[in-house]
Amino acid sequence: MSTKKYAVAIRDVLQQEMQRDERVFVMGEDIAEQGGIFGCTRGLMEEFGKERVRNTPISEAGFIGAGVGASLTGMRPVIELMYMDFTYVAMDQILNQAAKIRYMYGGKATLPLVIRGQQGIGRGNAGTHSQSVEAFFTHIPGLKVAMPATPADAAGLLRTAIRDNNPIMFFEHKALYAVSGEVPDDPDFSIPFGKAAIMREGADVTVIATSLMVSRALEAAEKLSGEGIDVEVIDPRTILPMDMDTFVGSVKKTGRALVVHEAHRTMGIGAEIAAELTEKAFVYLDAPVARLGAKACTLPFSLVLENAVVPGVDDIVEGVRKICYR
Amino acid sequence: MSTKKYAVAIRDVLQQEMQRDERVFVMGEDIAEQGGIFGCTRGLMEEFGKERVRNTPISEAGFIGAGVGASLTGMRPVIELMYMDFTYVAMDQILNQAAKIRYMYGGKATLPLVIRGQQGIGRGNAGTHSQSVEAFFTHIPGLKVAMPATPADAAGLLRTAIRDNNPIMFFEHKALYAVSGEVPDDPDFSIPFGKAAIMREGADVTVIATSLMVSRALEAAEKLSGEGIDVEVIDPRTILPMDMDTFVGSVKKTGRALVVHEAHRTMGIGAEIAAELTEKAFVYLDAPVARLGAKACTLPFSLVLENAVVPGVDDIVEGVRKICYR
Amino acid sequence: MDNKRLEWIYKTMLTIRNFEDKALSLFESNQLRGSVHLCTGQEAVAATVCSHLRDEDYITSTHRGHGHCIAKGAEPDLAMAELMGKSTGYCLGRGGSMHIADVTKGNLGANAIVAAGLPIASGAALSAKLRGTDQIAVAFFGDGAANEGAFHEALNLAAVWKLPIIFVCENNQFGISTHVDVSTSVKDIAVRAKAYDIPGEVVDGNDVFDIDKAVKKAVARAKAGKGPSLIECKTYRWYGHWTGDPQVYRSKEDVEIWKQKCPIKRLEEYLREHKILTEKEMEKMHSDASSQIDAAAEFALSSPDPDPATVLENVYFEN
Amino acid sequence: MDNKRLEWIYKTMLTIRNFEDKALSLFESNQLRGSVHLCTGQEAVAATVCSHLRDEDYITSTHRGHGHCIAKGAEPDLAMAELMGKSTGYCLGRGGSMHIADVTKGNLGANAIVAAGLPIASGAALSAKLRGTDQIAVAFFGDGAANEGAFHEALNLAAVWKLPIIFVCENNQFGISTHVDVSTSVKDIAVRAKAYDIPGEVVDGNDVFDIDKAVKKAVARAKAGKGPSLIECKTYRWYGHWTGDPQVYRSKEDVEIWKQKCPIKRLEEYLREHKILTEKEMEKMHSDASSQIDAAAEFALSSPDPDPATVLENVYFEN
Ligand SMILES: Cc1ncc(C[n+]2csc(CCOP(=O)(O)OP(=O)(O)O)c2C)c(N)n1
Ligand SMILES: Cc1ncc(C[n+]2csc(CCOP(=O)(O)OP(=O)(O)O)c2C)c(N)n1
Ligand SMILES: [Mg+2]
Ligand SMILES: [Mg+2]
Repeated sequence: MSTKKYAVAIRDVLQQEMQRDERVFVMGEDIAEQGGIFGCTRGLMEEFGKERVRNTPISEAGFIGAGVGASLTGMRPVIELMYMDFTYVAMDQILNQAAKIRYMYGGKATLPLVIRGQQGIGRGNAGTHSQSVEAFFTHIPGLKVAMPATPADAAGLLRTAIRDNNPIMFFEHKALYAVSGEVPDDPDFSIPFGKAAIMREGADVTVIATSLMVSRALEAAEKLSGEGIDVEVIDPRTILPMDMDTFVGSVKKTGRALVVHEAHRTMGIGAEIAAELTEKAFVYLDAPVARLGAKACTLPFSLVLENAVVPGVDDIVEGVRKICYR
Repeated sequence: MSTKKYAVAIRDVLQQEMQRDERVFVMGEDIAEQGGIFGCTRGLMEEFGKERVRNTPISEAGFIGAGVGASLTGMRPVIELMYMDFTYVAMDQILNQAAKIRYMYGGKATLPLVIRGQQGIGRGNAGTHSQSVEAFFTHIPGLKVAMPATPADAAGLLRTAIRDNNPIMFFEHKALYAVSGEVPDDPDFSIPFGKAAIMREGADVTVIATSLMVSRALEAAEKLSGEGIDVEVIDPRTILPMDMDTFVGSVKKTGRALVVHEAHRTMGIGAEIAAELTEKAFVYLDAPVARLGAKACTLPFSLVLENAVVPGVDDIVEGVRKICYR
Repeated sequence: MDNKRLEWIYKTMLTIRNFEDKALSLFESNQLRGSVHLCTGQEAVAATVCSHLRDEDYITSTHRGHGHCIAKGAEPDLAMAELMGKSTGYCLGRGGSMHIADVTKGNLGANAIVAAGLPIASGAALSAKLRGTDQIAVAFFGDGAANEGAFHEALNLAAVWKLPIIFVCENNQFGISTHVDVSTSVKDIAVRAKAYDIPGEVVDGNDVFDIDKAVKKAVARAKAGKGPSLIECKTYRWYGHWTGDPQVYRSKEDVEIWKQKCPIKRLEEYLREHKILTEKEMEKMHSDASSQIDAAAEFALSSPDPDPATVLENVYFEN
Repeated sequence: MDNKRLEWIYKTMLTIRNFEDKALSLFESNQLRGSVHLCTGQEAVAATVCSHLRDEDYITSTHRGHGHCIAKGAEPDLAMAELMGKSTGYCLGRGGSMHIADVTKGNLGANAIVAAGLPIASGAALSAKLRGTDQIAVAFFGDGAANEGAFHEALNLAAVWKLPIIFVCENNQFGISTHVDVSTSVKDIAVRAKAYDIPGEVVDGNDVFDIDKAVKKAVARAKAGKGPSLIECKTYRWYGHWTGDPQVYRSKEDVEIWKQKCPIKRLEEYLREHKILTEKEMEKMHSDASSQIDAAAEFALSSPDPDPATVLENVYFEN
């Protein structure tokens, strides 16, 4: 075990996987000399050179498309998007090409590709640089979607992603980069996709939270334990595949569930979880599955406003109380 | 009243609104001489000329962006996208620009803009030309989203869209263009956004269906009435705003609901409807709200397969029986 | 050009011509459906360009892709079966006409999204460069595609990274109904090469020799590590944008003029004149191509539809 | 150039310079936060270009937009308040530095998405054309933006439709840490004009007169209905990409060389030499600009944060 920051955990896995497999290469904006504007590729250019640690022009559709082509022909590209919001300028290459090619070619093409980058609030970057856009990539079949909430998960899930033979969207969080945690040193340490993590056991309510919201949910759980509400906190870790079994198992015990994410509540992944969980665990539910997510407005620049838009610890506390009818 | 096809209903409203308001103009690929590949702009170039009925290069991000700019500066563009699947190459202009500008500018900009076009199955157009992509546009705040299922709704909702001062995504369906129906002749005939249509009253189960699925739901309802199951069929008509009140009212009566759409089931608009309806009508529900949507694979070219992917009448019948525990 | 390659080009063009004619007649007799975009009249481009490629070289193609696919080694029977959405087709009936691919033969796929293949081809060229092979990539695209952002991004990437790739524009003067003059700000799309500091050349897309000369240079440049080239082939499609296009945007006379410029006839004249093939040999090749395509149609027609029970297969690679 | 315009340009540059310096010092003293991209060193472009525009003409700007906004008539106090996310800012604190807009003054907005403003500006020019006015539009963008698909699509649209628009590229040699040589396949971005058959010109972006000459031509061309022009202004940003950039990608010496080419100093020399302004007048203008910006900072600092209760306002126009 080593204690390291989330950003460093990512960097280290990139380095190890590049050492292990020369088909792995990274490209993206400002990832070479600069080491990525969040430092996730720091030192890699020095070790692997500018061919394998490749600065790109500001041409997201171009270089994601190039990733698709490189992947189809034997390479294993790992692409950094500076902000995952920029997927919008490359959506066709992600949703129509990367996600669909294997299926449309009758299973005769293999497309190992990771698109990784950060998203979310925390820096008051305003409407086009603070979004949480993961939900888009779960609607069109063919991608897998990971959302690590801890340094260890970042490392373990990223290794799985790089070794997977499918196109993967890997959502880091800007506000988590500086968070430290224990990460196993084993250079094969990996975490399978589709296995949720029970972050805290509890008997009364299930809170399913993703990414930055995991720590807020844990904090809320502490507060609620003071009120005699025993909260179970679950982090799905990957939202496609989704570990519905673990959610159902928890709800069979608690009878109540709240889903919390930073993306907009409307049509966020909470909608899918709530709908599916209700269908699978209807008879066990003592209250409807509730959802918290960003309010229905663009993420504002002002931090005062940004904080008002995204669920905070108190909102989670309130949300749990509500489904406990307290 | 006149009997006309869905495509003609759209064409006629475009014509009338262009006559009424010279700020309205249309642009898109092959909409001039060709009149649009589905005929929705037929004859307009002859009447209004090539400036106001403008063929564009194949540059969707470019001309949708141009629509944003024209709209901000006093025009009321109506843009045809040949296939709504092509939103993927213009997502940034739609989700980051059109949807957000008013909010990001502190309410000091107004953006009347309609992006309309067809989507869906029926022609076996394969993975990138048969999708139903409406859900994407409900997650990011700032747009309104319409999905007319009949010629009258196409006319009434399109008029509302063109006269609205907000950016609007208008989803037609390729398989509906040739369907005929009665359309009021009143050149001001319009249908407000956010008001669902109860297409068939029923006491036992609520089926909420969109676009092409409305007629399938009605057919299923007929079949089920033979089994003594009395189905209420509701068409939301716009999915943003969403007329949740009508759904809740119906479920208070029936105690059961099934949502049917052609988009993929996972993260389709059914997830939002199911989650929200459950939260609002939990105590009235005798069964979990169920969902039907396209299976989790790319839309295949083969019509045999295409039909296997998207809900058919029998699937709806089966889905209704299931939530009636029969 | 040596005679062997010339014969290969001729044979390939005949195969494409027959394939397209058969697809049209099957469409007209309701035995085939879908958005079928025929490249009849444009055969010289696919055949001549691909005569320079080996199996290990890559192409990306377009919605109008049958010619490219055949020239890059596709079996007509598997291709025709795919057009019919049969389980025996290249994509098991999942892709249809617009997604025929055979990665083992370097065909990275037709593509139903205009210009989407260009960045993908650049990526294949990048892959070759990273792996240190002498493979090259070719991106085929239409005049209409040259106005998409993906065109620009792919060409800049390829140029700045000096990738071994050739961008081949088939300028058939129309994107559906829209004439290139209405959509495109330059008379010659090849001029756009200047925006990337790469060679750009206009060639007669119905003349095998003219195309050949330009491609030869571009291949040499790619293999020498000097980067991409842009070749614009002026040509024309004989039929509508797709089967069933009313063609309100052009006159029968224009089509007739271009039919006179048939690339196959032109090559035949040369072969005849230079006594490379006898009349009889040419006739034989015609009838061989025709029988091959008849057999392909037979194969496709007699193939089963895919089994709906398999529809969820191949969404993911199972690790 | 007449003296009045020259004075306006000078004054505008001083305002911009002071605005940026103030923003930096407020940032450094933790009184202002966010992704703040300063245009110090590049002031000549915004000021000279906008000296040709009236309120009814349009601009679109970028993430590095303070200069454009001020030159297009933004009040420094409302702009500074927006940088601080205050309720009195242009966007009521919703947009921040990267979204300052004032549609009433023809400023269609800074834009945090690289190159996204170019199609929007083309649309404004189309709007002017459709409404039959003599308004023109200017799209400002950086060297990095010239590799985005949106650049290509916007320029082609504008050219083929002969829209009254000027594309003004501020080539400050870097997109964040990436030098233009690494990202861009041409030495001069102005060369890309050839890809649209429009005039493209390279000018010294630190020389008011050089910029002025090119813009004058471009404005005349736009108003004559002849379509767009592309002007590339070679310049340099003195500070990091954003406040807090470690600038590992360039040397202090390079920055020093460019500081010697300060556009304001250069204009001052001219004004002095040609006795257009006295030393005293210039000093006065300096101190006026400085006080104006001090007052703007005061205004911003003393303005209230937005009220969270209003956060859901203005998502939609209420019909
Ligand atoms: C992104 C995108 N926009 C539009 C279309 C619809 N479309 C299909 S083919 C075509 C015309 C393409 O013209 P060109 O590139 O010249 O190829 P050609 O058909 O002439 O071979 C269009 C507009 C599409 N498939 N993808
Ligand atoms: C679509 C998109 N990609 C990437 C970014 C991140 N980004 C912001 S500014 C910038 C550099 C822009 O360079 P340039 O256009 O030269 O402008 P400059 O900063 O030099 O003024 C980048 C990559 C973005 N905001 N939008
Ligand atoms: Mg064409
Ligand atoms: Mg720059």
